[in-house]
Amino acid sequence: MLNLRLYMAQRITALIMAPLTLGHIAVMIYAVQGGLSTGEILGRTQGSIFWFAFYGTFVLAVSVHAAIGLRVIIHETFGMRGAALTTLSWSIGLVLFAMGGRAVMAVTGGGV
Amino acid sequence: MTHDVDRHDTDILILGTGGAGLFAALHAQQSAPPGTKITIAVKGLIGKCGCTRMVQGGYNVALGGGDTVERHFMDTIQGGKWLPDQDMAWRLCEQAVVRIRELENEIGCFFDRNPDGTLHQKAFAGQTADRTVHKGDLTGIEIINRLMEQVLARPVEKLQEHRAIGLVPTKDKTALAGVLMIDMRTGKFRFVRAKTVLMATGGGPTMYKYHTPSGDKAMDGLAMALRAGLPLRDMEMVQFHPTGLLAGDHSRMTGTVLEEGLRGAGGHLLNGAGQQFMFDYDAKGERATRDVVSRGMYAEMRKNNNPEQKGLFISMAHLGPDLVRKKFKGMVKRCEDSGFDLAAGRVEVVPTAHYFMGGVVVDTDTRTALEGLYVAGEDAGGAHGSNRLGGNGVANSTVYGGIAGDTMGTDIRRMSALREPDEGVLAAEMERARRPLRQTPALVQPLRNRLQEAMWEEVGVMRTAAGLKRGLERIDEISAELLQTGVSADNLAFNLTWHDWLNLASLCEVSEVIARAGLARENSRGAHYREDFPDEGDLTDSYFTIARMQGDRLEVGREDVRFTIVRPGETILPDGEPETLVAAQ
Amino acid sequence: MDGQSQTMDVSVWRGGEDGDYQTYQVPAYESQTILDVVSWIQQYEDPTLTYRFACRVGMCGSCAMMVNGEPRWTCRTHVRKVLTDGAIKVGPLRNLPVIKDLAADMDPFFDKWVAAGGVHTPSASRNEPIAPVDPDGDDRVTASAGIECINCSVCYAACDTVAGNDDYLGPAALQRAWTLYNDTKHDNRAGILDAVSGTGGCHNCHSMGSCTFYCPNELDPMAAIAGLKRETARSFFRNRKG
Amino acid sequence: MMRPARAHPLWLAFVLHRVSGVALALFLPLHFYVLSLALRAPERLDNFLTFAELPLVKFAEFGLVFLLAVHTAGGLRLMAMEWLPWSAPQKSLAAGAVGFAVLLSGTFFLQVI
Ligand SMILES: Cc1cc2nc3c(=O)[nH]c(=O)nc-3n(C[C@H](O)[C@H](O)[C@H](O)COP(=O)(O)OP(=O)(O)OC[C@H]3O[C@@H](n4cnc5c(N)ncnc54)[C@H](O)[C@@H]3O)c2cc1C
Ligand code: HEM
Ligand code: SF4
Ligand code: F3S
Ligand code: FES
Repeated sequence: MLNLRLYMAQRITALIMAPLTLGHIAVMIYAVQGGLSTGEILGRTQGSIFWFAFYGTFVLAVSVHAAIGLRVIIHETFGMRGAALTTLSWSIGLVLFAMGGRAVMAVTGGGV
Repeated sequence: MTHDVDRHDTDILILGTGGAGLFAALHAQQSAPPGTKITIAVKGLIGKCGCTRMVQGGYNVALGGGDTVERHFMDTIQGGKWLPDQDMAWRLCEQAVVRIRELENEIGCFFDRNPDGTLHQKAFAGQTADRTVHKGDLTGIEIINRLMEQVLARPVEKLQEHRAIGLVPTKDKTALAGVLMIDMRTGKFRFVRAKTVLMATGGGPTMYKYHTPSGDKAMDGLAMALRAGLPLRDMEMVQFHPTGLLAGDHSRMTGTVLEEGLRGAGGHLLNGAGQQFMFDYDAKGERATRDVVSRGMYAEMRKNNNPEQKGLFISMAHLGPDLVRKKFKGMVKRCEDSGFDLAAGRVEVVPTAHYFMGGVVVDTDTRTALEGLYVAGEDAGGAHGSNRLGGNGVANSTVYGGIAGDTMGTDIRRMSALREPDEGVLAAEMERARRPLRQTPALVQPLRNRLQEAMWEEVGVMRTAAGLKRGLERIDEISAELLQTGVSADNLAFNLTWHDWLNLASLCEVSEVIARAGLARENSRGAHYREDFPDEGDLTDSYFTIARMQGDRLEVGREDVRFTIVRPGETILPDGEPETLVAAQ
Repeated sequence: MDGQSQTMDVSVWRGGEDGDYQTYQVPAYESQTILDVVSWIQQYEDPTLTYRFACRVGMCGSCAMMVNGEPRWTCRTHVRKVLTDGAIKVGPLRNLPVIKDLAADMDPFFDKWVAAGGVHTPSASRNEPIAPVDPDGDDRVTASAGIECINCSVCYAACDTVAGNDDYLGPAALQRAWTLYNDTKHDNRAGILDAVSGTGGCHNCHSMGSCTFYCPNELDPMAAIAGLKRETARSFFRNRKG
Repeated sequence: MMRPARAHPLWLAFVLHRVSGVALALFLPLHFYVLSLALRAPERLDNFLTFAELPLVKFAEFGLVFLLAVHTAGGLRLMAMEWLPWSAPQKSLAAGAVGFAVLLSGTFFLQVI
């Protein structure tokens, strides 16, 4: 259930996410090692355009990437196809994007 | 009684998907008027069954570098011991040049190259030039896979796992009306009418204990032609390949070919005592031609009185196991898969029935005596005479298959209507196939084993009048028993045992012809060797045998070879041409 | 080992899609393949058993079956290699419709072969000379890597993507497409990239490598498919640019 | 019908990639949800973070980082194989990817406890 365009979308988003996830893991290791509290973390991220772009890009990419990935799995395991499959894939992507978007706003938004 | 039979019409019907059948389908498509319906029916899956796919060594074609069509032709005539139909042999050599270009340029085959990019060619025993084009030692797979794709991709009607069982003529018997088949998957009869029919079911002498051809081969085509009253020529000519694998009676691997190159590269044939023996029989030793080595081996096997050991051994180890492993990778792996060590050990071998030179009498356009019936490939007789050169088999099937396609495409323009079959013959053919279904079921395989023993012992590599007669009696007995042997009719869908029965029926019919033709030839030529007539006879008085049914009786006669291009003792090569262009090994 | 006196338990699939296994006692011999075992059952024990073979030496690719759950060419599979506790289980090839017993319908496999563009399109005719080809040239070497495929469908049966995705063209067909793509004689190389870029195309492959793992001829369809992905991706960017 | 026994390294790598992908896709919304709590109810987030100190939860987090790392590394391996013009020995690369993931998540794990 993957044609060239879906494939490219999945691979490109994967490439985008690769440095982002590695960066995120590095930050987490640093944070845990440094014993940063939640407040401290949020203090550094909130209001930062950099972190907004960082996590925003990630959320955008992961919504596309995971939606396509799950689409394939759903097709291969349950045999779903056609409009139903497309609708479901879009829904997954949109839900992820909405939830992710809220999270990004929470973490990097203007602060409380 | 009218049986349950599905009736089906087409314009051009092709039986078989070897080199001949597939090429015919492509050429018919190119030459027939638009809208012509082409149907290809085959006993197995398209392209997967048949012997062309099993071609190892390669394809003979004169492509310059000193080699010429004339030289190829002379080798073919001399190899066939002056028995070939010269016009057929000429057309074979000449058209092979076109066909190889077609295979490479239009069909897309990969053939091995020299470092300079030209086609690599090598020489089989019996050739005076490096002439054999090949793809490693899997040439047939390459040719058939590419042809198969072309046919699969075209609007040709495909009747797979449809076995032809009878040629049904018109009521006045002057022309062919159609072909009766069994749709093997359902077990139902299907009668296909066609304006032209190509029979390209390949020979395949599997009535011998040891044989190389694929499992679908049972001489059905020649048996059908015989029943239809067509004349068959050179029917005593069965080629044995010296090195068939011997893996036991219960194994289908037994009889399969270990490639010719093993002997060419310096492999030794050893007897039970571990000694080389071929030099006792021929100055070229293991490198002599197939017929000579096969006879040497057969003689040596007869000397052996160890009941435990039936065959002889091929040994390569003295060349260095690593080298053997590298040079003959495919063969070494194949032997290994079957439990033998070709590189470092010995592998038991035995001469194995390989190719059938005899076949239906045709003209150089593949037409037969029966209007509407064409025959090409191994089913057609004439091109090879008493012996086929290695590499001429696949050249023959592809060349004449293409010609048959062109001829049918042209001939069909003057055939306006389908012909009505003789319903009596149709019913009789169905009855014949149904016969075992009314008998008490019993095992078929033991009978086949018995036929194979009889043919190997009495009608095999070396023959005598007494042996051939014994052989005929044994064949007779087996045929009679077969008629009493039943097959359960509970489920005819894909019923292999029913088809085993039908296979054996074809094999019995053709075996009798081989033995009778063998009796009729009272000299030794090429593949046919009479211990009681060991001389080749006067070449200028060469004759070939012709067998046909006259009513219920099989008649075998002789006909003089017509030297239409070259006479024995002469050559068409220009003066001063060297005898051979192949560097001595 | 004194073969004759020993037997093995062979369970064989009988019937169509909804068939079942039936067990036979088959005598063991020294040199014996799975095809020999199946043949023995049909020839001496149960004449109604259906299976398919032709060449019996690994050239025709019509004898593939599931042996103990793995796809194999049965004519070249020695019993010794697969016998476990004196038993063997033989079933029809996976991922294809069952016609009867051990014979599968290979049509879908070949339909996809053609659909993947697996047919040579000539760039020259029989009236032209045979063009030289450098046997060591990159294109030829790449194309040659997959040329010896015998279309046995073993890889097709091994692939879980095929199992889950009806449209997926499968490893053998895609490998053939890759061969043609690298064949400089082929006239429609761009057409191949189109043919393998649809819903069932090469992009569905998850590189699980079962095709390469099981191919009896030691071919590497996985690498061939990766090649197609690379070339299609490259053409994707090229087309974007203009 | 029968399922083939095909536990060879590359197939296991595929399963790992798929399982990690699904697990991530299931976990991520949860993760997002927790984070968005930061906006509306920071105290609940803190509660959550305390909860996150529990060993079991830590172990789960280790698992998640492992999944992310293994999936990323595996994905990069796949793309390298698909797009780079060499075909390195795939098995070693697959093993390498897993090894890398274990290393990374191991580091993380050691940091957390
Ligand atoms: C192991 C081996 C190696 C060989 N190596 C070489 C070589 O190196 N060089 C060379 O030149 N020649 C070689 N030959 C010979 C060569 O393969 C054949 O001469 C040639 O290919 C025959 O082609 P064909 O089309 O006539 O028959 P085949 O290729 O045998 O095709 C016959 C077709 O007819 C079908 N058929 C049979 N009976 C029926 C029926 N009743 N109804 C419907 N269909 C039927 C078969 O299933 C098959 O599809 C070799 C042969 C063998 C067996
Ligand atoms: C961060 C870097 C990532 C990379 C490099 C990456 C890479 C890939 C690649 C190449 C595939 C295709 C696998 C295939 O076709 O078999 C894939 C599949 C998938 N990915 Fe990711 N991915 C990443 C992150 C994620 C994340 C964060 C998620 C979760 C939300 C995710 C979920 C999935 C899913 C569900 C699949 C489908 C798996 C399958 O088809 O078997 N990926 N990933
Ligand atoms: S790639 Fe290998 S397994 Fe697949 S069809 Fe070809 S030969 Fe068979
Ligand atoms: S097994 Fe299937 S998923 Fe791809 S690598 Fe081979 S085709
Ligand atoms: S019978 Fe031909 S490959 Fe096994």
